[in-house]
Amino acid sequence: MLEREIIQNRGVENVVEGGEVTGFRFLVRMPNYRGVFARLIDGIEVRVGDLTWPREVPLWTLGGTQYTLAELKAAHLDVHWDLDEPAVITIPHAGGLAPGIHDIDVEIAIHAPYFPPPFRPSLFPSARKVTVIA
Amino acid sequence: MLEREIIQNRGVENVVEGGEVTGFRFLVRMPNYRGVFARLIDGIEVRVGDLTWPREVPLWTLGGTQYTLAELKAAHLDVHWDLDEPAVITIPHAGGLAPGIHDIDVEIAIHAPYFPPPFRPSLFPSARKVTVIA
Amino acid sequence: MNAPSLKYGVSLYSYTGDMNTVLTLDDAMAEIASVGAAGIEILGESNVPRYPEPAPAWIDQWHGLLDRHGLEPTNYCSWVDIGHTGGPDLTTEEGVAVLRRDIELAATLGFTTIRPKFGVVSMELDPHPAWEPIVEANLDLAADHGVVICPEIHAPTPIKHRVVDDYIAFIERTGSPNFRLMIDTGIFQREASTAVQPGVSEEGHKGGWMTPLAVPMSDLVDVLPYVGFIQAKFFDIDDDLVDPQIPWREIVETLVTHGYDGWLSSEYEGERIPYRGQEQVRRQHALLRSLEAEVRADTGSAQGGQRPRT
Amino acid sequence: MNAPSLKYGVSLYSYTGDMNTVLTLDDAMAEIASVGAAGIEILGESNVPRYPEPAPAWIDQWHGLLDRHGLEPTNYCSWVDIGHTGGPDLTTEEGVAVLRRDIELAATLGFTTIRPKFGVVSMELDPHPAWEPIVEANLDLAADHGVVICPEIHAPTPIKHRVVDDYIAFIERTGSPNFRLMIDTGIFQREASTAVQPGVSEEGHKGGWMTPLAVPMSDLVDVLPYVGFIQAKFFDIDDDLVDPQIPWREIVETLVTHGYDGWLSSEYEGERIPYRGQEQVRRQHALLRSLEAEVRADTGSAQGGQRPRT
Ligand SMILES: [Mn+2]
Ligand SMILES: [Mn+2]
Repeated sequence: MLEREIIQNRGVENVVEGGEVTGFRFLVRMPNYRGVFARLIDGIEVRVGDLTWPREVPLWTLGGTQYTLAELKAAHLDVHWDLDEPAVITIPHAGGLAPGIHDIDVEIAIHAPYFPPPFRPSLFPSARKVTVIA
Repeated sequence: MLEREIIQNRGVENVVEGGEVTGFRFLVRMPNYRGVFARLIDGIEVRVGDLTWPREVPLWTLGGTQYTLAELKAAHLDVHWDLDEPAVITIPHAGGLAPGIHDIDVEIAIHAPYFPPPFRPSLFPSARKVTVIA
Repeated sequence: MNAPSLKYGVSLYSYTGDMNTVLTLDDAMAEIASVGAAGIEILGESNVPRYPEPAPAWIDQWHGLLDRHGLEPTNYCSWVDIGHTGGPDLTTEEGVAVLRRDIELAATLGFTTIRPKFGVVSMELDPHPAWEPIVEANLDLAADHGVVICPEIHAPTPIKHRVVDDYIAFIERTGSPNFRLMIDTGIFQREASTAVQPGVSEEGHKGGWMTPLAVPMSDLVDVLPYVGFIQAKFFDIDDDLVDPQIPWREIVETLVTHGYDGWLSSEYEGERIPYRGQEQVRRQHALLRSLEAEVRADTGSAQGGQRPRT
Repeated sequence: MNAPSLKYGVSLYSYTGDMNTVLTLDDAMAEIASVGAAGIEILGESNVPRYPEPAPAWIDQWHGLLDRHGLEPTNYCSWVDIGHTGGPDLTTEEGVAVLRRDIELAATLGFTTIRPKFGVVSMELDPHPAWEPIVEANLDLAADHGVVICPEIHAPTPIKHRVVDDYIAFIERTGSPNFRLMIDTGIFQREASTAVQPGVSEEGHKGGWMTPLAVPMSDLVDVLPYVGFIQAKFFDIDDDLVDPQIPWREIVETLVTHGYDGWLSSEYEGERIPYRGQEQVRRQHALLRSLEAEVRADTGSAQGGQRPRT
């Protein structure tokens, strides 16, 4: 089962590539009542303490493949974010996050074309304390 | 999955036997952190509105078999109440409960011989509004 | 002999937030069966794992669970996200393909109606004009699969509106029995709901759930012959089994009196507090059954033309 | 080459309330693996479906899940409910049979220690005197199965107490390596916990969690050669990664310095709020790893005798 919170407790960790910590990642479940094709995902804004990453920066992993936001939109009808599959959000950030407790704030943006244009995209904010283990 | 509440939403209903409504039943999950053999179950007190049934009255269904409290205690090591199996509590009550919303209050008593004798049995109270459908 | 009865179902939309967190599909079906409902409605993109291409094992599991819980698939909700303003849009051909794929998947899973939700081009929810060619291109396929395509009449669009007029004109022009209206009972809302919907702005709430549309029952009577499915939308049924928003007595009376024989499928849309959807659906079913019994007693319609529940 | 490390595990007791409601066994193992722990501890009567005779398919599933999540079974908690005052009690022979069955089940599931909790006969938690013949009758069986029987030293019983003296005398008399002590780190508690335990009366709370026992580390050092398992009991680690109740720095320092090579198995016992156990175990592991690194850096014990984590 997934956690009720959008930001999941499990899966918060630093990313190590070639012996270097190049960033961190965490899991978010779909915040909306419906799954969507990648074309409707408008990004995720992430804040940890004083640091902020705008919607265009975080990388998305869905179905085991990692995408930039631009790649996600281009994936059109080929990639689908399901309700039972959390997206892995990866933030490029040299050194990653220090071991310990951090406040993560996110805002996920998703288009719902059945809402009148002024109401798009839908914004789903979520915040949680998470723990990085050394 | 079971509901977090001890008294489950699902399974509240009147009991019909031979065309007569002879009582009602509902489900409770094990309120303690450990499962126990039937010999340690000390009964469940049930209150619905103004009506009360003392520990000796409710019938227990575990593993598909219905027991009185005395039968349960006599079952000794032959019947076990698991954490993943709610007990069906049946209250003999001619006419059952009227369709609609009712307040159910219970207190489940379970012996923990590893507590000093003055602290036995452990008492687990729980209350919930439940709905009977016609 | 069964007494005549409305056909009751439950949409998994009611359990939004609970699905995948505290409810498996198996649990959800057990819950639906436990309120005495016979039908299950789903959202394809939400409830089908690996949509749009579920594993064959999952399809087998779906049918096995239906059998085990004694449930019948009712409506399958789909989306045709044309009119997208945040990136490349769908072409009409792509829209046709999307709806085709959903009709085929819905039929594979045993559903008898499908609700495509189209992108809109106005504040009054006028659907993208491509809705008509997209539906028309799929009418024969729908007929082959025994599936009825039902666009949803949803607040703030009332029944007396060009959107509905256009759908009815389409039914009359094509003569197809595979296109009908879906009524969302939110259009009958009489009081504001304070329930907050994730992802919807304050303005969105003001224009939607906080502004009761209060469509009169006579409008429902007028279009009832064209209605293929009803979503029993509601927000909150209180501790006295009273629904302050939706006039269930009038709705049930209208449906019984006029011999509606389609599904009435619970769609809880109140606060998304864990387990609340399950409690509220149970309350709604207690309320609807008692109202139906009263109405049938009052109107002597127990011998009406309704099919018995199977 | 792996750095030396304490062997970390997690008890499913930490997820009490979450198990079967928001966590399947599969989920729980994923959670444990995700904190970098290598071991899983269970409660037989709580976590084995259809205890004491799980279905063969479940046993297969158990081993499959261990493999998938890369986890090793550590300790199996059992109970010998002798001294029951609310109905017919167990005979010593029945007590022997209960423990025998649990040792066999623990071994089938791959566990290497078992903690039998005996009924008590005093406010100081003196175990029922039949503990000794019941254990003794099972020592050979335990040896055959490679299982070590570990009674738990749990508050309000300190280490300097006749209960522990009796256990140590038993070890020395029998010379068996299959009987050792289990330390529950609640005995080192320095501040009261306000966490409420379901089923425990107000008086029970006053006599238990609200009265820190504060056993000194030197007492642990004295019995460490007899210790077969440690349950890392805790209640609340705050937002600054500080545990106000349990002196983890001293505990880790003592274990590292004296070369403890058994398991340290998380046992969260704070408020049973959904998901909190999972968050708290993650905090505890972040805290323990950083303390261990600090202690090893301070004491230069990185070349100590600890086995690398496997
Ligand atoms: Mn609807
Ligand atoms: Mn313990």
